[in-house]
Amino acid sequence: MGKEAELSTNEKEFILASLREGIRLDNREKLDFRSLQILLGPDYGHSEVRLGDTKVLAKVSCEVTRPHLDRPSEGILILNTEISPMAFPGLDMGRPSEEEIIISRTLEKAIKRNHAIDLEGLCIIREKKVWTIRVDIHFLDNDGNILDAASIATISALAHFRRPEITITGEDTITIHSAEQLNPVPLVVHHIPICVTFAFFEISENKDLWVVDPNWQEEKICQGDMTIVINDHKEICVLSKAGGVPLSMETIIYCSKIATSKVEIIIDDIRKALEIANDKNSNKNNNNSNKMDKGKRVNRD
Amino acid sequence: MSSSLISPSELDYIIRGVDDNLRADGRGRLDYREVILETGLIFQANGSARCRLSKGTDVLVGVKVEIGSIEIDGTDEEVAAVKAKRGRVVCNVECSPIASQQFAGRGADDINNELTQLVDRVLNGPQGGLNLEKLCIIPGEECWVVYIDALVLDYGGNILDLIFMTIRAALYNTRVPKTVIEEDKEVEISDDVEEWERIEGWELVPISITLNKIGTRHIVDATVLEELATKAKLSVMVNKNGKICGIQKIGGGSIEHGLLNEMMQTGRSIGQNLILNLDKMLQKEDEINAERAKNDKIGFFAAA
Amino acid sequence: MADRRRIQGPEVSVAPIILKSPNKIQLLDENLCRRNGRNLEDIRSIYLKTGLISQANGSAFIELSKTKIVCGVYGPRQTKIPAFSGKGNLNCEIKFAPFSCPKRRPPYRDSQEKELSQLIYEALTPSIRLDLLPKSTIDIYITILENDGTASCLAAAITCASVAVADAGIEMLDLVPACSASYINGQIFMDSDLIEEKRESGSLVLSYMPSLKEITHILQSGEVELNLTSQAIEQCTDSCSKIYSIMIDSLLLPIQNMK
Amino acid sequence: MSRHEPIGPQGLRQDGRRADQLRNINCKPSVLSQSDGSSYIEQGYTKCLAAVYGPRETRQKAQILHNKALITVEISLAPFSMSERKKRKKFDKRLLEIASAVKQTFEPIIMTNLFPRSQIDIFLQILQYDGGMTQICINAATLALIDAGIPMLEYVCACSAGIVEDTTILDLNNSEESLGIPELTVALLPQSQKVTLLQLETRLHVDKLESVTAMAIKGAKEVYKKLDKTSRDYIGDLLQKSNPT
Amino acid sequence: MEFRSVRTVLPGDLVSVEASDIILGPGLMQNEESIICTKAGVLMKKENSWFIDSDQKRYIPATGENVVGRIIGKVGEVYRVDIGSAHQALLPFLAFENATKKNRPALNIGDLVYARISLANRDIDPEIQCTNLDNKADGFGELKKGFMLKCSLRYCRRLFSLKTQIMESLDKKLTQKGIEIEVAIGLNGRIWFCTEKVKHAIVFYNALKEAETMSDAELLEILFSLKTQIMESLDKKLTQKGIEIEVAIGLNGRIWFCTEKVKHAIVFYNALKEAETMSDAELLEMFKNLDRKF
Repeated sequence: MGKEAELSTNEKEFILASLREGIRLDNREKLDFRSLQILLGPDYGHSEVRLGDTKVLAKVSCEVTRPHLDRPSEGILILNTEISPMAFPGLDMGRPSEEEIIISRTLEKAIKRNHAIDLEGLCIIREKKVWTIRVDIHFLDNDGNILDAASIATISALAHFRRPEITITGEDTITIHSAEQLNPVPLVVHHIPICVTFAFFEISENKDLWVVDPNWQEEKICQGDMTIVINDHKEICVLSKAGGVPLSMETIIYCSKIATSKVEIIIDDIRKALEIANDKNSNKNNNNSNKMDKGKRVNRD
Repeated sequence: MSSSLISPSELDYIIRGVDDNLRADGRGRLDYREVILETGLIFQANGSARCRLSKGTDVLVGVKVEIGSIEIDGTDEEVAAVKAKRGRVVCNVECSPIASQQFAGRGADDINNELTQLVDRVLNGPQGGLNLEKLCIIPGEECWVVYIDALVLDYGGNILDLIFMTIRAALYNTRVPKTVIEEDKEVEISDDVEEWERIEGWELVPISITLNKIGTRHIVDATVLEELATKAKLSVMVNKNGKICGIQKIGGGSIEHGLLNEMMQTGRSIGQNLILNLDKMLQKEDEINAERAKNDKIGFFAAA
Repeated sequence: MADRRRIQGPEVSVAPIILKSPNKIQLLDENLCRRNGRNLEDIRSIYLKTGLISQANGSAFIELSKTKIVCGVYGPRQTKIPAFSGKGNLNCEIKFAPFSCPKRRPPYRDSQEKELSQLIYEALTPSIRLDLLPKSTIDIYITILENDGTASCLAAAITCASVAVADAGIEMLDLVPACSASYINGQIFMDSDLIEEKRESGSLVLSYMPSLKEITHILQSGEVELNLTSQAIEQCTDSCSKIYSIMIDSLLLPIQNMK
Repeated sequence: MSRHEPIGPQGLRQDGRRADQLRNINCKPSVLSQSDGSSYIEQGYTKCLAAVYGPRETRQKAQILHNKALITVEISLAPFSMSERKKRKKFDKRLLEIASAVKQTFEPIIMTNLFPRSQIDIFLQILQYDGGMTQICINAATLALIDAGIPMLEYVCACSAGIVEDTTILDLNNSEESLGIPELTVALLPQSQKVTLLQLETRLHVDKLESVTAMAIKGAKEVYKKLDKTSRDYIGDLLQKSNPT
Repeated sequence: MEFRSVRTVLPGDLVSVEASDIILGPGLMQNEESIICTKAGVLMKKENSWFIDSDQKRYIPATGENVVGRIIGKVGEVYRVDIGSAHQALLPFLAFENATKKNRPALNIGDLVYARISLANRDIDPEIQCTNLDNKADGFGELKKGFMLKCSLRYCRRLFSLKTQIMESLDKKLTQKGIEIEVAIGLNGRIWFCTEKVKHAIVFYNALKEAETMSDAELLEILFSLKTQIMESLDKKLTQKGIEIEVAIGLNGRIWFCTEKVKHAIVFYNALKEAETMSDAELLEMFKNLDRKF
């Protein structure tokens, strides 16, 4: 980070003073999320999430590939996080920054390691053909807490995505049907993991100072953060408090409860957005259903 | 880097000391530091060894044998025919930043590459000693690949010599599992832990003796400070039979013709003696290991 | 990490297998004469010319039948981040052209090239008066256009680079000719080519400053008796003296032309 | 690959430990010659060396912090440390993530404000790996920092715990880790009883968080006892040698 | 005479000028006979002076402009200050009022200063000083506490030119209410302000932030945003008397209000009407005394 992006002493002290009085710059309470907007579509698997001024876009695509040798009957899920100087001014383009590693590792752990998406169902022909689902996550604007926004964008894009239907025609040949021919198939989503990030400031004996969903100024001055990933079954998928201010166990447990209730609200928002998007698509599909095209024949070894 | 500098007075002290055959730690010009050798420390590896020079350099080597395919070079029929019947050795030397702060970040890249290439050249050529043909499983298709990874854990001068000594000990310690070739050319590795063999030819693996030209004389087994005072370094690789298995000048500086011959002679005689000593230590290690196996083996660093 | 800026060749390239009956190559005929008519102790004829690269401060080109090497020297220039030391820096970079070997070489520097760069650096530093050039850097870039035996290539590269440094007018103690030899069946083959190199049991590369009688670099591999090594060293120093006169001629030529 | 039951009928784990038993810990401070502080620690078959350099001049000018010391952490994995030989890239994401966690764990503990414009480097070398990467890195770094005499507010001790069929188990080894059971790593400040690091990577119901953490904290306290004794003995020896009574 | 806007221009647009003796400001370039725009923005004109007012965010230093800077380093006898321009500005230790070799200013890295650009040249690092031309502090110097808003340069310029009109009256009004607000507008896109209570500063911060994208009615705008505070104090007094009043001020020239008793509403209505022609000070005075009227 360049020196330009740093905050002055005045700003740091002001923000701390206001937090001590329980006020945040954007008039939020300490447990408030910023306004969340999830825009899905018009294409399958296209999701744009706005959390206040933080904007993240996720786009899902798929193709038929060979499976990994060690997992011949599983599809492949690739999460690709694109960090660009667009949202991170002063980014060192050489090696991956610490920030980028944390974001991509947390998403990998939340979604891949915890099997949020069913991969076995993506196998077409064992050892030969599987679906590779690729999620490209672009960070458009960073006003803090880009990780939570990214997790919402990724999982909602995956839940919205539909892959083309296929039929196996021979030993090694398959036909991929276009959307007009056969309705595309949604992915099987086992659970919906959502990140909730807390930022901790000074922690003293009598008063803990911390907030949910920090904006970039709060992120800059916080003394430590903690990300809890919880899914719709109230399971903690990832908990990551990598150093920073030491906390008492009670605080951590309390935070996990807060996170659970936040996740419920966010998942409701995602479900609503999915409903709206699906309604639109079903209208579109009705119009198209009369057209019948010949499916594309794919012939690969 | 401030650590790579030596003051003129230190330099003068060392040069005069070498002239008088008396070095800072009390050794003569051609005295080696005490070598402490341990084997069989890493259970994930097929063979391992650790060598230390008292209060100085510390090298850990792990050897892993894995089944790989034989690489065929199609340009020269005659050469390809020989290579098709051989296993492979892959060497890698890494200087850990633990050993010295100059190895932090990318600081070790150059020295890692230099040492890796040197070790690889010596062990992969005909002078390497190992019987590579014995490592072949199915000619032209599959063979054992011997991965030798050396890790420099502490830096007190004279790393190269110690790396070779440790590699030799680790190869001695290496157990290659027995294989059975089934009808469909599937290679089956024996499950029985007791069914193993040593790599043939380990005793002919050369070691290196590095001679440092300081002033007009030369010394062996230099410390960090002495290395900084060195004008030119000559490493002579010697095997048990007293054959020269490689010579390489390292670093800047030049060597007079007459001195070169003298240095080669010294290198050879010191090397042969050292190998004899090392072989004795290896035999002793076997006994110690057998003893240790009865008890629960505890950490090598903690015990040291 | 692959280099994205250029169009990549295939990741693995395999030389075509030439369908030819594996006839055994005879390295020596009954008169102890080698395939190309040389005797055991003969080196190949050398073509050496300076000043081919107009933009470089000094340059040289060397050709030993199939082996062809160009070298450019730039500097002395100011060192960008000078570490404290009273001496100048020497920066050597050697690169095999992608088409120089039987197998295609990747366009980025591999570990062998890095090591050769290091060896050339070690061979040349004793000859250059770096103590006169504090806070400065000399860059030596060597490109091997055609490789006919790696050991002889290394020797030729050292010779070529030394002439190029002299051509750049940088102060030196002496020129550094270098020569290689192969040990095949207990015999010493001077200046061996690729086919001989593939059959060798060991090799020696020696660089030598003839006026000072000092060896600037030595690299031997293979299992060899000590006295055979000593003999090879003698032969190499002799050959180096021959190469030395060729180097001097190549440097004198442009000066004589000036007159 | 056959999957054995993680806990046998007698309530013993595959390696013969009880559910709440740590692996054997052996450790020793001051094992290397070149560094300002170093340590060696092994927990079961996981072995780690740590070296600390500093506080010293910051190497890159752009990184200088004007009011405190910069801490860097680098973890390397020996090529033969895992059952499969793999040459890891220097910038492996997993290692970088752990390095970042170790760094942030020590940032509030080390009194960095005493050394403005300087740098403290922590290097960790895993010689052999059998589970528990984060915890061993933290424990090794603590010992090495103490050996280097760097002022710290407190010790940090780390331990992991997992849950298998409703039984919480302590200090998982590699074969237990590969079962995919929830594993939680805690770094504890034993004096103030606060947690600086808490990491969980696999699904665990919210209600169970407390019990698993409690187990990990219990383990961390035992680790503390061991580390504390080792360094007290070591320092005691040193002092006795220099002040013979 | 004020600058007035002529039209919106884009880079490459030609400007036709009749007069021969003209002054070209930022964004305009002479190319032989014609004048070319090099920035997108609004072409502004005053007599023979022309420039383009653009919505730039990166500051380009110009001599005499006031800036808010952040200290990022000390080198020798100068501070290095980040003023948002391409290069760091230099602030000599002696460029403060009453500063001598022995009496140095005590600024730390991260502190904010309000300063004037004393030297701006594209080939030299800009220099700033914390005194006016008469070597007096005149409001320049270290900015203690407070908070800073980063906004576009144009917005800063607008606020700066309206400073005398709004800010001062604002200042007065709030002072009467017991709220003191200090404001420093830097032309480099930074506005610093400080109030005693954090809460008030946040109200001001958000009001300023919102007003950035609005039209020239910012005066009303800022008044509007401060409504909360005004209403708050009104509320307090009236509530004590058991009178509740709800007011909604529309920017379209309409004010809605509601009280429990009609009588009170009428009093309020008349008071407001009377106050329309009053000065700001009187207005506030009136509000203050409103309770008495009830």
